Amino acid sequence: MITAEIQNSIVEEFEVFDEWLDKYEYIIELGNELKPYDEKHKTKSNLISGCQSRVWLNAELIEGKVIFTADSDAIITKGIIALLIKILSERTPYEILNTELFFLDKIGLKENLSPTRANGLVSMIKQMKNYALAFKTIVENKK
Amino acid sequence: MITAEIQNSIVEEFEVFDEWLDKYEYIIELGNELKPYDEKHKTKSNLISGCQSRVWLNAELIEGKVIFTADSDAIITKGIIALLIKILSERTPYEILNTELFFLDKIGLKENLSPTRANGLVSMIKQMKNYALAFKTIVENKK
Amino acid sequence: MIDINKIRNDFPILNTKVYGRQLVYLDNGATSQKPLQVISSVAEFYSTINSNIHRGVHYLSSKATEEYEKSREKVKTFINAKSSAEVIFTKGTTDSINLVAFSFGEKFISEGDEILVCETEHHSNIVPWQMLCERKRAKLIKIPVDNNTEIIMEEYEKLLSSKTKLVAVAQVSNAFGTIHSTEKIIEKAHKFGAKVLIDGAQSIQHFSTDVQKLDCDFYVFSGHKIYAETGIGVLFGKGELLSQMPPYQGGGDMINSVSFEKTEYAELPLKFEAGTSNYVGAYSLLKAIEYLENIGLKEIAEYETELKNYAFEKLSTIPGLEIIGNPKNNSGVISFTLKDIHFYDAGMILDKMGIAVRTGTHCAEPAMKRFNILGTIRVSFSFYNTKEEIDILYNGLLKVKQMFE
Amino acid sequence: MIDINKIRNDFPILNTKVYGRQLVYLDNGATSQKPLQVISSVAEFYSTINSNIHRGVHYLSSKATEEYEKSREKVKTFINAKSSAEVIFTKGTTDSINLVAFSFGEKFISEGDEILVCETEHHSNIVPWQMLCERKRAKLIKIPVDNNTEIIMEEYEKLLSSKTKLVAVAQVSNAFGTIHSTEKIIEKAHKFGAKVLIDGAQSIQHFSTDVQKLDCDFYVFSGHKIYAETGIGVLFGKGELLSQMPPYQGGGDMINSVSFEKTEYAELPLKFEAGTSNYVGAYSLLKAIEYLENIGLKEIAEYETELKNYAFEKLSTIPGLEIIGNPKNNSGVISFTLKDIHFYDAGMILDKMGIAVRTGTHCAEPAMKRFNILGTIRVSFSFYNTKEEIDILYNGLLKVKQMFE
Ligand SMILES: Cc1ncc(COP(=O)(O)O)c(C=O)c1O
Ligand SMILES: Cc1ncc(COP(=O)(O)O)c(C=O)c1O
Repeated sequence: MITAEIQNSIVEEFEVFDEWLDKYEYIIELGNELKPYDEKHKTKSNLISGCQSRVWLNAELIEGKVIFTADSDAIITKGIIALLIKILSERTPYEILNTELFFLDKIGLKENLSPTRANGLVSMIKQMKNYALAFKTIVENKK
Repeated sequence: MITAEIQNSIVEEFEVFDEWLDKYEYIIELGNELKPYDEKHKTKSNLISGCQSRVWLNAELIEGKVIFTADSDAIITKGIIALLIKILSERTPYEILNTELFFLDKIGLKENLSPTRANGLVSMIKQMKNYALAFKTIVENKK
Repeated sequence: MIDINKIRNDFPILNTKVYGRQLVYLDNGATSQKPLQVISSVAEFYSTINSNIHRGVHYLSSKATEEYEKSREKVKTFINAKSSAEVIFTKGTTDSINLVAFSFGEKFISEGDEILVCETEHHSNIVPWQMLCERKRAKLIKIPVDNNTEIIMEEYEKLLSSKTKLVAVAQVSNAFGTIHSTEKIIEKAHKFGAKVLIDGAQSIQHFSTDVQKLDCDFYVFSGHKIYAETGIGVLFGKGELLSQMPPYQGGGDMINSVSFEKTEYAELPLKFEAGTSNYVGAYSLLKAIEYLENIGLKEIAEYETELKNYAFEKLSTIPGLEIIGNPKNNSGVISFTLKDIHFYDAGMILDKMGIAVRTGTHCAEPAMKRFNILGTIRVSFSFYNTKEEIDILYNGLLKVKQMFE
Repeated sequence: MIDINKIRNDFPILNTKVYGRQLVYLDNGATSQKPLQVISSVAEFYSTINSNIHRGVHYLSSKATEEYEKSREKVKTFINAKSSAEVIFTKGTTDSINLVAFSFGEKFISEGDEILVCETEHHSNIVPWQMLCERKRAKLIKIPVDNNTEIIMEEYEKLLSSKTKLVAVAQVSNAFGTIHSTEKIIEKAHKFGAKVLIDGAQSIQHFSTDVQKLDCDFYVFSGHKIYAETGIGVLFGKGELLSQMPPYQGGGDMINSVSFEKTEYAELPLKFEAGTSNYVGAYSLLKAIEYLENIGLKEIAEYETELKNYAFEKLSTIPGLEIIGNPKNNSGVISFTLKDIHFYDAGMILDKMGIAVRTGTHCAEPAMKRFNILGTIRVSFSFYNTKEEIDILYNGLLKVKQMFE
């Protein structure tokens, strides 16, 4: 499935909620279900500090695909991380770099990506793209 | 005549003018008629610098009375100086210190004494009172 | 007695709906909302007498200057300064502190000198001193607080010495609302010849201020936290001290005469007001203080204390909610954590219920570190808040707990 | 084409009567009047989304921050900076220059270095450099102007050397309206590795600005002169330069992390924005620029030039009136003396006729000294002025002459 399709399916999932709190209830659920993050990857270099919540992001290149794992101390942040990983993990660097993230806007949660909210997510996405760029170079040099 | 009476007579004089420009026309006249200021008193220590116009003020104590002479490079300032001298010159230090200047307010020219207008007149009046105070001490010590 | 309905009508923003819910604004420590009396006075000023001050011979300029100086006079009375020349208009608290750090620092701080700062201060009352100490090779020392967030007097006294040149303390801590014993702190500092700067950013709006009674050497606050516009603040300094200090910024209006050979600086207060002052901001401060005086500082303090006590009681009943600081010695602010719930999560959910609180470190990271936390949830009050709003907050917090447990 | 009636309706203050006469406001160089679009936007902001920026997780804070950053983005486009991180919000021109003088000075100026400043600059572009030179034992050198008030290029070139670290020049002189050849000045300075600060306080509102084309290292201006509120200003600096410079003020928002042991400063632009920024002022600047763009910068420049030319022609016919500077190379300002009439006298009488002009030294005493005068009468234009107003000024000046002759 291409990344746009996953995003569309997320948007559909969120369409059932009229109430803000219900949306967040669901995000919290996603946050609680996020695949555990390997404690050994909770390094300082993997830390992305927002003023409000902290985010750890790890990336590995396995068979041409980037595997992202991530964690946060705030559950709402974790919930959104879960969505981002669903969309961007296990993809080629090329796919990642070409993905435009529109789903948060469509489900009315754009504010979570506002640079002014300082939850670390904007930096996290930037960082994901940076990883993709770095891995792309590696992949291309191998050819 | 006490200083309040002179002020009242000035106020009366100004009552004939309805027009601002006429008032100023008269002040300009007074400025042009101001008794010439002795050039040798144009010293730095007699200079009161406003941002806008410069004022020189000289004071002498003659037979218990303070004689003020003054000058300015701006004629409107000179006109108001003429009025101030009419009221405050040739008076005892005691009289000067006890004079409350109300005439400018009454003839609607209070703005000329606003500290914000920076024509030097506020400082000039302060300086006149300072002279009176200093001379008062001299007079009293003589007794 | 406060007429709360009348007051709430004065603040148009209080009727705002966010996410379809009635706004409950409990972030007054960050900035206050503005009454119509301030908002429309400013619009009126721009529509009738706006003109640059101190500069022209013309009518508008003179009018605008008058209002500016009236504001200075009003601030002087409001804080009971000796003279209006002791009231300097700045951009805000941060600007005021930086002014002192530079100017007092240039004149009075040299290598080896010591500056004492309470460890729970706002960054604006730490970083300028750090920068000064770095420039002058002086030493910045923190005054410790106890588990109640109160300054430990014995420790403070031990830190004082003839090396101490300045002590900087908030009258009320923005992180926890703690009311520090500023009078005692000042008295003790003066015994060693040290000067004291009081950061009034979180006190000026809550109870009346008397800088002569306090005997502080500097007192600073921000207009935007006391119902005036953003971009205006005040530095009070004792006249004999300010006159010895060199200017901070250079430019128009702070000089007597300028030449490439020699520039002479103006007298106080102008010496410290370089460039076009925010005279409209100052005017808004005049209007804001007039507004407060109309309601009555005493009435405001009483009502706000009642609100705060109510909130303390109510919030204390929530299991897992831990308030940091001593409710009895507290003003305007309640800062707390929720067991096992991240402040960011709590803030996000409260926001969705229309409740605006502040979460995080409150620009006081060392304060958080002192209590081994990453941040708190902070609610901060104004006299336009109500007990009903505190009930909404209370229910909101219960909802938060339910969602995360 | 400018629709002058529509425009004048946008500025409520233009209908003011002073001393019973219609106000003729020709003191735009000191400060500009504000259109309703700015005045009511600010009132609206305070009534609907006011909240401290960068700090909360709540809705209002997020909205307010968005507008603040939108303003930064708008300024970036308006002056064509490379990145919005190069746009720092300050209190005004004077604040911006002092920021550079301190911060650039700390990093790049040492004993024996030289700073060149045009001799007709505003005090705000002289005194901060004087203070810096005093602190660092550097040398402040004046760049002379010719009898037309224009910088003498050959003399300027002679002053440049490897010792020159900074050149500070106004794009348009506030005292005489002279348009300096900033592109040439910058090019020549760069050959010696010197940086150039352009004071845009009197140009930003009159013609369009392109900092990349100019290739200046710093560009500064005040919001209040470009139809925005007082208390907001801009410092543009080239990113690579600003990032090397240490912070100016310390406090909230300009840090990444604070501890008593070690404080880490934030990235650009926040590094230079300590404390609560005047975010409402910034918003008013956004609205002001939008307003100007709606009218059209080109249209404004054309209309103002037409006005200025008309005024030059008209005033030149008055006997004894001497204009200082070259009408062909001039923007927004006409500065003149009247033979045997003191500028203060003239200003007072014009004022009584409702005409607001500025008289005196215009915060540029060295400029006055250069021309052996104590001051001038300065009229300065905006696109809301009209030829009829210039006629009123003309008649006013004739009346002045009649009264003093
Ligand atoms: C050329 C110039 N530079 C600097 C300034 C100072 O600007 P501000 O007073 O807004 O800081 C002015 C305005 O007075 C000016 O005209
Ligand atoms: C105690 C205290 N000091 C200083 C500040 C800084 O004030 P400002 O951001 O208005 O400069 C604040 C407010 O944030 C504060 O609460």
